[in-house]
Amino acid sequence: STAGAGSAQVARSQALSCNGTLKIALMAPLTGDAGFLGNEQLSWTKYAVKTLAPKFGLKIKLLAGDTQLDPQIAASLAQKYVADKGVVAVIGPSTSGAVAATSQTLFQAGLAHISPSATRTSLTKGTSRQATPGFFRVIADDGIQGPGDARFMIEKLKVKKVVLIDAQEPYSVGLADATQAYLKSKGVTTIRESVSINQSDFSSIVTKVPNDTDIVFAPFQQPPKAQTLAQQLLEQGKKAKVFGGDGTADADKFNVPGSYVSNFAAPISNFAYNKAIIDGWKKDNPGQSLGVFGPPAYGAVQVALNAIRLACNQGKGQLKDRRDVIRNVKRIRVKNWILGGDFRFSTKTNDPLNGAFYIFQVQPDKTYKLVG
Amino acid sequence: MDNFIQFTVNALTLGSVYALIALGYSLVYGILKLLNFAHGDVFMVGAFIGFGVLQALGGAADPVISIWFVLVLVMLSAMAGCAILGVAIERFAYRPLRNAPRIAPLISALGVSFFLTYSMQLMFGSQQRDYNAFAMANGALFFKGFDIGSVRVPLLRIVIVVSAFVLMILLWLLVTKTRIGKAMRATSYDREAAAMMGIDIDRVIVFAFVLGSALAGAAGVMFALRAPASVTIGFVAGLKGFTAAVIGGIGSIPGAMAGGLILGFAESFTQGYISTRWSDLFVFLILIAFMLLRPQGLFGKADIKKV
Amino acid sequence: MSAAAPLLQLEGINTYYGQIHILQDSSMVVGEGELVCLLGGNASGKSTTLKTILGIVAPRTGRVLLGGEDVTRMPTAHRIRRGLAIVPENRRLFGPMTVLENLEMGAYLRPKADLKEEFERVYTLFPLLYERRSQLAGTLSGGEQQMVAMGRALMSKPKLLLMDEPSMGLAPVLVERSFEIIKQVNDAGVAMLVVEQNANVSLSIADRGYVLSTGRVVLEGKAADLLQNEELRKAYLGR
Amino acid sequence: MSEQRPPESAGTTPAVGKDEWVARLDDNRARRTGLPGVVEERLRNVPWWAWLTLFVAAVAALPIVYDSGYVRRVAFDTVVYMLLALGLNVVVGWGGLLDLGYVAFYGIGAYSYALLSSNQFDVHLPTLVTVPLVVAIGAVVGLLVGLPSRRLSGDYLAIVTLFFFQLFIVVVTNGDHLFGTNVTGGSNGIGGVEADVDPFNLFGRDLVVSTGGIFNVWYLYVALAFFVVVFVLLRFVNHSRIGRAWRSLREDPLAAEMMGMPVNWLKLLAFSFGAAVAALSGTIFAGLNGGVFPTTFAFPLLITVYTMVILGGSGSQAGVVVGAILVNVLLELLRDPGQSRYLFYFLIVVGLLAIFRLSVRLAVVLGGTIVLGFAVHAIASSISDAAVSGASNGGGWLADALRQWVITPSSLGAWAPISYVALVSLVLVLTLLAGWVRIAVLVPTLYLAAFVWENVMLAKPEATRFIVLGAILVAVMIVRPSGLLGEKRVEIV
Amino acid sequence: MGEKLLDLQGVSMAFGGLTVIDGLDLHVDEGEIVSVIGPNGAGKTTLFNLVTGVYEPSAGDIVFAGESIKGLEPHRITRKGIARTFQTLRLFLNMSVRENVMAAAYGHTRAGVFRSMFRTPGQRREEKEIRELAERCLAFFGERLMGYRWDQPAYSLSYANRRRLEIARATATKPRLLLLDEPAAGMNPKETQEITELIGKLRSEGGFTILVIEHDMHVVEGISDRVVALDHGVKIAEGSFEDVATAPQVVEAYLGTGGMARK
Ligand SMILES: Nc1ncnc2c1ncn2[C@@H]1O[C@H](COP(=O)(O)OP(=O)(O)OP(=O)(O)O)[C@@H](O)[C@H]1O
Ligand SMILES: Nc1ncnc2c1ncn2[C@@H]1O[C@H](COP(=O)(O)OP(=O)(O)OP(=O)(O)O)[C@@H](O)[C@H]1O
Ligand SMILES: CC(C)C[C@H](N)C(=O)O
Ligand SMILES: [Mg+2]
Ligand SMILES: [Mg+2]
Repeated sequence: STAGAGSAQVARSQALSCNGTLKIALMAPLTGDAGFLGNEQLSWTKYAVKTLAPKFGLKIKLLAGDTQLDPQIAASLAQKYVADKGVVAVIGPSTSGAVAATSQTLFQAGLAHISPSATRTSLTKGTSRQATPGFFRVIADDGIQGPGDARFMIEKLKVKKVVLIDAQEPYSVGLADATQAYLKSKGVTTIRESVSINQSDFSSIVTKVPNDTDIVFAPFQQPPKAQTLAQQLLEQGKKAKVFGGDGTADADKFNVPGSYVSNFAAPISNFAYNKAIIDGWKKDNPGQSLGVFGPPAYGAVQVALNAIRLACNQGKGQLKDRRDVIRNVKRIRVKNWILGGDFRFSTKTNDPLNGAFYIFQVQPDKTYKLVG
Repeated sequence: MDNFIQFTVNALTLGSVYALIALGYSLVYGILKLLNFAHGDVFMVGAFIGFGVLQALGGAADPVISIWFVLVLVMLSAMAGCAILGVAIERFAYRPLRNAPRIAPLISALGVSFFLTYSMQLMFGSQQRDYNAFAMANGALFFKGFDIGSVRVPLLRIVIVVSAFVLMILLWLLVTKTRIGKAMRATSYDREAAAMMGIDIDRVIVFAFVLGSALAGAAGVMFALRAPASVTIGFVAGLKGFTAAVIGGIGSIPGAMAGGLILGFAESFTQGYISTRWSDLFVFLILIAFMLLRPQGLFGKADIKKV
Repeated sequence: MSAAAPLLQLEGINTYYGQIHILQDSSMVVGEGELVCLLGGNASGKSTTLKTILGIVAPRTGRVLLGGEDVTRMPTAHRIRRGLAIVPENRRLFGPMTVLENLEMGAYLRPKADLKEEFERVYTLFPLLYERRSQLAGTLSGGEQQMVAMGRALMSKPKLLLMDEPSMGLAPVLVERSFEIIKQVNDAGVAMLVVEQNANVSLSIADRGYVLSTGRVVLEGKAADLLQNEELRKAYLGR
Repeated sequence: MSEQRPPESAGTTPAVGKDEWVARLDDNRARRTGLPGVVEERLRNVPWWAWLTLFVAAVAALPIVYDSGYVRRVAFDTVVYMLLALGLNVVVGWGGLLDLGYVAFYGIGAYSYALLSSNQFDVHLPTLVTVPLVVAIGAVVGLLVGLPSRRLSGDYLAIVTLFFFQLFIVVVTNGDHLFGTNVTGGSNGIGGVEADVDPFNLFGRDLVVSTGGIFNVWYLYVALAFFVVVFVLLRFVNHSRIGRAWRSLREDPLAAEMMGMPVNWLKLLAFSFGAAVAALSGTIFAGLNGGVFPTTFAFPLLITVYTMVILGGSGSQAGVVVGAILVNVLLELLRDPGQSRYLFYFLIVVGLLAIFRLSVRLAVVLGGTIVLGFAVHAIASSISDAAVSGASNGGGWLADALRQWVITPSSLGAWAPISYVALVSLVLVLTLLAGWVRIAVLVPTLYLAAFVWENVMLAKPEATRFIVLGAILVAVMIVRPSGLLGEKRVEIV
Repeated sequence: MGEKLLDLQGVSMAFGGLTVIDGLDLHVDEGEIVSVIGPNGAGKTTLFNLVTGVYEPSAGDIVFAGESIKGLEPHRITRKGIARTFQTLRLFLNMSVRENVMAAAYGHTRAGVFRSMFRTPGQRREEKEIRELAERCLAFFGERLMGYRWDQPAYSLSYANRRRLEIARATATKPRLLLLDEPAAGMNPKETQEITELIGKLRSEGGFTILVIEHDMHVVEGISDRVVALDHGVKIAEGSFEDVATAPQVVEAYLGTGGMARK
């Protein structure tokens, strides 16, 4: 196929001085049903830019783009950042749908896009990869989380019957599918339920949960929803425990004792070296809980700034082309990674090496305890 | 059988909240023929006011005074706050449009809805808030109650259903038995003619907004006692309320109650007995069929066809 | 206010609809207990005058005074409270309410009063309304609706009654009756401003009259004098 | 009978139909005089096609003037909105039918295109076949949806169409489990970066979405061509017996029926026209994005399109186009704190000018506000440095200049909601005041507005965008209830 | 006068328990002007509603030009050649005066969706004809609905002018039978005289057969070939104006004994 006339020129960005202000852009849902998630990421991105840019000797201006959870709007936004010659990297897009819709554009324009939360496996792996080589993510994908959760249920919890509930949006559907497939393959009885993303009363599903069910798997995006589900199970005297995905991993908001949660990281407060970061963030965001989706965004910024610095160094104080950032991303290693351990990318795909998932159980005192 | 009872209990809880919202729609629609799209957002603000008051009084787990008293305060302040909000909306966004084409206030209402949702997001962020009713009185709201067969009907659900019905009955008495109620009816049929009878239509309209918004505030609290609240809950609530109001026959008070309950039952039972995934499909198919058979709604009167 | 102030006074009213200048500097007075009729060809601005008095249309300049009080900027309901009642041009009944309820609405401002007498009066004037008291007003025939509109206006015991073509659409028997009613009501002390096309009859019962033409008051005076006015006869009365 | 002169009366006394108003129109008409009057008169005489040509030329020139994929993309999105608004205008503006399912037809168009030209079922029809086919599908589905609704009117129609919309959403988001087959891709939609959905292919050329990351301008031109065709055809229909019948039906269905118009059929036709236009818009949307996702076809989009139609003036084609442009461009401008800052202060100044003209009062207000600002700033900085040491949002020369005037505390805490609520209340109260009191209140309000804008609202541009949009909707409706270019209308009682 | 154009055979109509038209036989011959009179609520407007298909009679048959039109949809009846005006005016208020009339040409014009969309020459010709027809219909009322009023919205008309516009609109459907419901309501004696003449001219120049409801005896006397008096849905008198107006039932139920109705 040929290109349409009129736009044949390839976007070779002009060189930028690394002493001037460079821009990076966050693409996340900032309004609407998933607005909370984007705003968490925004607050951590802001904080990361503010504290880390000086350390890398960079002046960075952060742009925030609201995808409204609509891939089409994300595509428009991508054009905006492509057109802005000062933008040198993108944090996000947060959601897999948005990544799929924008990766081509961003990559062609030479923009690295590093997502803190897009977990659809097929973005980076498989025969029909949905994202370009310009896409990176700093957390493990659903292909690890789903089977991992399932394995835990089978091996540790010895489950016989599991109810899985998705919320009719890509993230929960993907995760529930992966988990259910694994459970089924191991002979566990599974029951699949599916509720609209707007539903907040689960009473009727709970009524339907058979009494001998061990686990209700709830890969929701919002912790309070998992909380409501767990409470309604108790209310109707069901003994099944809720098992939430990474989206629900917030000890302040989902903490019905006995429930399980899986996450791509241990709570960041588990790592002593995070103390200063956490204190600083809390100072900027008084009264807010740390959140689940924010800290990876901090990590994504860290990777991005690292890569920009490297590219600048190679260009002798100049960023010759935005592509240079893409080239450098995979080389980045971060010690004392905010999510624990050291961070580096896998050599084969644009995923983190040894991306792992952790499973916690809520304790009677409402804290999370690592159980797997 | 147990499941059936349980589904019924679920339906009643859902339905009474829908009905309260529907009433606000119906009241305003009855008088102004306006689909008040901002109504759902008033509901949302109600949930937030309740949250604020609850926190100010020490929170769900250790309130400064008896939790029952706190609950009453939460409810009353949400109702009062929403009433004020409703009056302000009417005064500034709708009243200047009294004589405009019908579609204009509709857009104004959308504007108000945007304004409220995002003002709340601006001020309070977009996280979900949980009243944590679970912790109130050591879980009594969830675990105490009475039993039907082996099904426990918890206190919280009883409180919600009963107070919703009490509010609705009060409203119904107000509208059918009082002079202002009659003025409301007349105003709804012909505003100009009502003014010619000496009815102060501004007051009548404000009154409708006060009632409707207060009920929305109450509904907001009831909702948030059982589910997390965020700035975006207004939309779905509004949609449900509107639907319930139309099913019942928009403008009719018993209609709004019936519509809310029908919707609650439809949701609960299709989820229970048919499929959770396709529940909405069936609910909407049922509703469409219903509308085609009885376009004026359950309690609505067919238009007078007189030429 | 001075006791001598007339019930209703229009001072130099100018009303526009968009670009078109409708009422042009018109002034009128209705005194206590007077029966005044307002005449004029089609589109001469009669209904517009009544609407201006009620506050449904706002004049660009000029004042409306009720009992000496300036009400130009007041909403309709507040004017009604000062003792006005109206039989509007297109009847404006509350269609989905019954005849009885419509009549009750007419007495809205007298919540505590005993309405028996009023009901009786209306029902003797229009016995048909009694038969139809529980029919929805919207389903009545045109003439029946006109009766309800008149009955409704009488329910409020007004000081000043405005009527826009009260006999329109009524059968000849009732036209006669309606003029009798007007006379009766006026004799009971209610001042009236009546718009009527049936100029002969209305002038014969009125005290005074105004004649409008393209929005201007072109003639005014004692009814008896107007009846004799040749020009008026030619212009409006035809034969 | 003659055409211009009234028929001579047959000799009897009353001349048939003398009407003084008609005869003496000029005496009774208040005219705008002077230059504005002349300009108004002249502008009114420019024919519609001249406006259209001018407009299309201007849009077509955009990519030549701006070499930015972003501008092109926004222009493209706007043209799609214009198309959607034109279609909705048929149903709402002309037919008077409150169709809350409109966006579903857009979705049906997009999904049909995606199913007929993608890897989903490995069907790859050529664009020149797909597009007309999808338009036909849209028209037919429109008819079918209209069919059960034809007996309904007003708000009952609205709710049934709303239910239909919800059904569409349910089916599409769960369409990966339709009778055991994956039809619509469920919540993941169809397609993604590997362009599962074929791009448009015209005259043997694939219109690739972007080259080098830059939006392919041909999409803009194709959309524009669609727009012109739709605009002209709809205009013709509106000025025909069918258009008149639609408008009659909007005014009084019963009277229309009695005047020989088949009301039910006309309703269906209006539905079908709207649906066809929406479906057409859907095709180009799907082709461009190389994919379709259920979240696109949601309620907010419906609201956006309605807003465009009514803001611009429902019933007026030019109006709805202007509405589409205003809303979309405004929303884009507001994305960026830097840009929206200019817009904000610009609007305030223009607003003040509109209210006060060039007058002493204007000088008092502006002067008062400026002085007040410096005074507050001086006092605040002398009390505590933290009161003025916050970072400003967005940047730019204006931001730097304002820093000397607006206080920007380093942290606001609870003052953010308090000041915001105070501002909203003050603005509302202002609308009730008049005379010097108003001016006295206006000055602190303006300063508070600047304070809130700089400190609270620009800090959260996403929320601010929609707040501003909401406020503008209310304000415009109050100032011009019939929309910007709409005709004044009365409600029928 | 010619054949029976309209023929009602034993038509009845009831609302709930209330019989409004009771076994009514009534006919209108081609070229005739027939007036219907009767007290308020006699069922006159209901008669019109039955003929135009707003209601379907509960018994009896309605024959127009030799064909039963009972149960047809209103717009089909209109196309067969019956048009009406409304006692409670029903104009297209937000459309211009001219458009109100042009819209009524729908039934006898042909240009379909595609011809309209592509504005074929035939369609353009038809449009021109419609416009001329409309202007002719409006010119019938002299200056009252002409000139600048053509482009004024209908809501800006005064009551009586709205009545006139209703008639103009009805004539634009090119009917054979015209039903006028109280055409002179709201007009003063002089204007009433004018409308009386105009109704005469509608027949002589427009060639319409006319059935009219009217309470003004001047009009009834001036135009009618035949008068039918109804009461409680039953025909109580029929014949020439003089006969009907002096029939005792009519005088008692309708005219009253006072002088003014009889001049
Ligand atoms: N809403 C309006 N917009 C524009 N013009 C109007 C409006 N209402 C009335 N007019 C015009 O004002 C003039 C006076 O109308 P008005 O209704 O007062 O007449 P009227 O004397 O009551 O006539 P009629 O006897 O026909 O009822 C007419 O020319 C009419 O066309
Ligand atoms: N839809 C309806 N429902 C109930 N009753 C009706 C309905 N339509 C008409 N009626 C009744 O039928 C009777 C005849 O009404 P209709 O309108 O035909 O009277 P009319 O002869 O035209 O009287 P007028 O001269 O007052 O216009 C009236 O008593 C009226 O109340
Ligand atoms: C933010 C997350 C819920 C996004 C999700 N992991 C996705 O891939 O879309
Ligand atoms: Mg009048
Ligand atoms: Mg009648």
